[in-house]
Amino acid sequence: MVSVLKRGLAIITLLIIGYWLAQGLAGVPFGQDKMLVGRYYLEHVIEQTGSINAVTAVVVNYRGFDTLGEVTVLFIASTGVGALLWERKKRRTAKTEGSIVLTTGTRLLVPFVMLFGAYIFIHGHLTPGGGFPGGATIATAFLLLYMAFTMYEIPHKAFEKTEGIVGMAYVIVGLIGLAIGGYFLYDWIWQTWGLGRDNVGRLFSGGFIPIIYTIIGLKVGTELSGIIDNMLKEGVKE
Amino acid sequence: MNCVTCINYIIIGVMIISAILAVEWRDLLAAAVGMAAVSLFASILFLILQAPDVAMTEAAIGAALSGAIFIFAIKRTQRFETEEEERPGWWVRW
Amino acid sequence: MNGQYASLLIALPLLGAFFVPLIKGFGEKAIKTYVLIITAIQTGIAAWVFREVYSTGKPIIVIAGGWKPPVGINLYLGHFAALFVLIVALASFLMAVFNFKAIEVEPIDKYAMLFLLLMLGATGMISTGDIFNLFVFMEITAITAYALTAYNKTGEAAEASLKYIILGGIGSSFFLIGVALIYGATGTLNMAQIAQLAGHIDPTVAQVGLALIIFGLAVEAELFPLNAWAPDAYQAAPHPVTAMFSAFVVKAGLYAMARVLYLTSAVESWHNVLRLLVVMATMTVVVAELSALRQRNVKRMIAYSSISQVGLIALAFALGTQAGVDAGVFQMVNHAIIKALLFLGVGYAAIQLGGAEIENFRGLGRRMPVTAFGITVGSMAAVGIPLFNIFWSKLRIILATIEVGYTWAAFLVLGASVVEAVYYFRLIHAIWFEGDGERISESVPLMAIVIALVILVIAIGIYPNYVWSVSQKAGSDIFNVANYIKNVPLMGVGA
Amino acid sequence: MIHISAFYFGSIALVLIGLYAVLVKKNILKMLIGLSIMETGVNLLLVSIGYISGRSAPILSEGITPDKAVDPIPQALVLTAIVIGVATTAMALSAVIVLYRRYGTLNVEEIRRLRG
Repeated sequence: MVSVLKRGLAIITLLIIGYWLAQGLAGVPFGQDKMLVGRYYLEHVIEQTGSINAVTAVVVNYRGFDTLGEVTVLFIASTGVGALLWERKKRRTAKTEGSIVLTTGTRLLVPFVMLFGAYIFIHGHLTPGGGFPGGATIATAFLLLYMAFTMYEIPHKAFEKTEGIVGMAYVIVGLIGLAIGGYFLYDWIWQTWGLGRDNVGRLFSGGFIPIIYTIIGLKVGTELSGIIDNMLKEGVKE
Repeated sequence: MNCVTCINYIIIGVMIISAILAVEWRDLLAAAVGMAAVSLFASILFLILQAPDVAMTEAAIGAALSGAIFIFAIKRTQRFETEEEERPGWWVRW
Repeated sequence: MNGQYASLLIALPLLGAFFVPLIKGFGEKAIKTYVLIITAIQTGIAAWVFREVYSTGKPIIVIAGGWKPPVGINLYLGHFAALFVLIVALASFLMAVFNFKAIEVEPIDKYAMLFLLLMLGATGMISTGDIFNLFVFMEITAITAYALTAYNKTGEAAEASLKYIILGGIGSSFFLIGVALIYGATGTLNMAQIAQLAGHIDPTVAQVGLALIIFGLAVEAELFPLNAWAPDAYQAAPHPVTAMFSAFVVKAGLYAMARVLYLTSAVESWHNVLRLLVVMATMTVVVAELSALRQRNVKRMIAYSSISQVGLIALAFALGTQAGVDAGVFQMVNHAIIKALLFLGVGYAAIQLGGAEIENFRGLGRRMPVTAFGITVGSMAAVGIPLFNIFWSKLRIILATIEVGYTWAAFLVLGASVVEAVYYFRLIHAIWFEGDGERISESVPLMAIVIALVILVIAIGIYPNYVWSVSQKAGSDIFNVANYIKNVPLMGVGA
Repeated sequence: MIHISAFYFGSIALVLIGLYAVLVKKNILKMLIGLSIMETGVNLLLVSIGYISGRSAPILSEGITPDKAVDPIPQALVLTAIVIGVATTAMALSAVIVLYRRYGTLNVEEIRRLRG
């Protein structure tokens, strides 16, 4: 009885909050053109960054600082998961091997899934996608391996080092921009060197976007697989 | 009302229903799947709202991977909610 | 040197953190020393920025990617940011020294990364000039804080961390809805441009959006309905991390709140939002002081005291006057020093005595005289006794409240001081007049830090003018929005 | 009565359902599921704010000129927000695993009781 009352109270509170939010949202009409900075991006994106996917250009180039932060967040998550689930010795505890369909399918699919992931992040400036879904796809390949084979483990030492090196590579690309162009995260490949100017719409264009997305893809892939690895293994007593 | 808006309404409706189910199911495994379903429907809506990048990311990260780590966590803890009287607000108490 | 090099403030901790996996094999000492070196370099850069900003009187605008503000993201290192970036770096450096004694739980390499990234998050939150970038840095701070809270891996730590995660998740969702509303109404995310366009925003949208942003930031700033995580987290986190939470993580949240609030002061419904903040701040002070009275754990007690003082700062910011903001900044500086000192002392004593319950502290005056002296000075200063630094900032806050006509708020500050006096003197009594024990040898570098902080406390207490003038400059940096807009080189997109 | 679009309605509904789970449920994993649903709702809200009727995705190929594309900024923001959301979730779940190892339950009331 009391529980029903409390539930009711919670629902009423939530409805009040919802009404209040709706009141605010009513002042921001749906489907209308509210762009200000957005229009600038759309108008100048090809000439300024060489990417035809405006979202990618905004993510990597115009608002690259956010993306650096975002990569850091994922790095923190993987570090934090590693710190909390740390054991001196860890082992996988799965007992049943995957079915024959799963194991054979995994053997066949893993290379292609990884290839597809790499394709997604390398073509981030041309097609939808980019480093984050690409990296996630690569992590999915490792997830498949984990589910199919009870004994499989990623090479964590190498993965951890890759995480660090790739992260540093991102910052160093930014610092090269600082040295060459005078601004942190400056797109020196496109703006200073002008590489790929006559190539817009094809793979070799877009300034440093493919480089950064490759970095992000590798980083996201290794970090998410690290998280999966930490989640799946349990500590053993010596 | 043409058919395209129809589809919007249907997807939004199904999404809300699966959200409610995800919250109400006592089997946490089912709830995690429900949560992944919400993400999946949301990613279809992103596609309808002309955001293919977001749709891909949401499907790959929001639905697949976060669902997967939820399931791993459930595997390492317990699968069912214990039935007891519900008292709100553990996290506001000092 | 070119002002753009101030971006090293962000780049260095990042590089430092990403480098840790490569030196993982060299053992615990090496990693701790490495963290110490990185924080020392960071302090150097921050000191350079501070000198640059205060000698030229002009803010340093770091433009990321070479895109002029509304298009790209800029960092705004004005008087306030320069001061607090220095405090963040300095506090991290001191706590990096403390790490040698305080951190024994494995894995140290992960701790080192999280430690550096917590510093990065707070630095970014303080210096950013873009509202979504603020969200990203807030999340960096928050997620490192979650991880560090649970780092000891005890049940309490995990519970505190989960409490923090739940509240932080609600807060960040609210913050993001607020950002979405403001973006929908203005079409931009740059703070200076939002300030420029603030007068044209629909008042309802602005009110809802601002209130949501304030709610979201209130989790980091430990204001009333959303601060239940704070005492648990303070108690359960490793000691250096507790000191960092209190010294600058809260401050970053408060600053972000004040900045967003004052930038939108042209909004019609602004005073409603201010009133909301006044209510939240008052509740924070009252609830925290009353809870502090019945604590037996010293670390938790100081945590409540920290929350209540944060409430005072928020109250000062919510007055909406120049005097209030200045007083708030002054209190922030003093509070950072005091809480670094107190948590350092209490943490060190807790390590040596095997617990932070008040019973453990009996006879501390005979067993660890220097630490006990530091804790005593910190407590007396926190109460607001003349000759110590908090006295001046509390006085300024009282003057500011009276100026606005909130006489009850002045009494609130006084009442809070009385309650603080009660529990702090209980602690001092336990330290000096109860119990007995063997002398324990104290670590020399830590005691040097304690003495240095004590000298700082007393120096500001006797001669507050320099810090007060710095705080006034920092305060006008927040309050004077027209100046802020003028300083950011906005290119003419739209508007 | 306020008239808002179906997309706004859907996203607000998700936020509220998630908030309900966080407020009322006692199982900590359920709370985290609620949090995750809330984040999805917020992301949906951001994207729908950037949508402009009748325009296509901001990929400027094959005759899509700038005035035929929707706003790219909210989409970029949502990309960031999704990744941050999964990071928080992973962090929280590992804390849950630690908690379960210490107390053997996920019920927050019981954990409070065990702590005393």
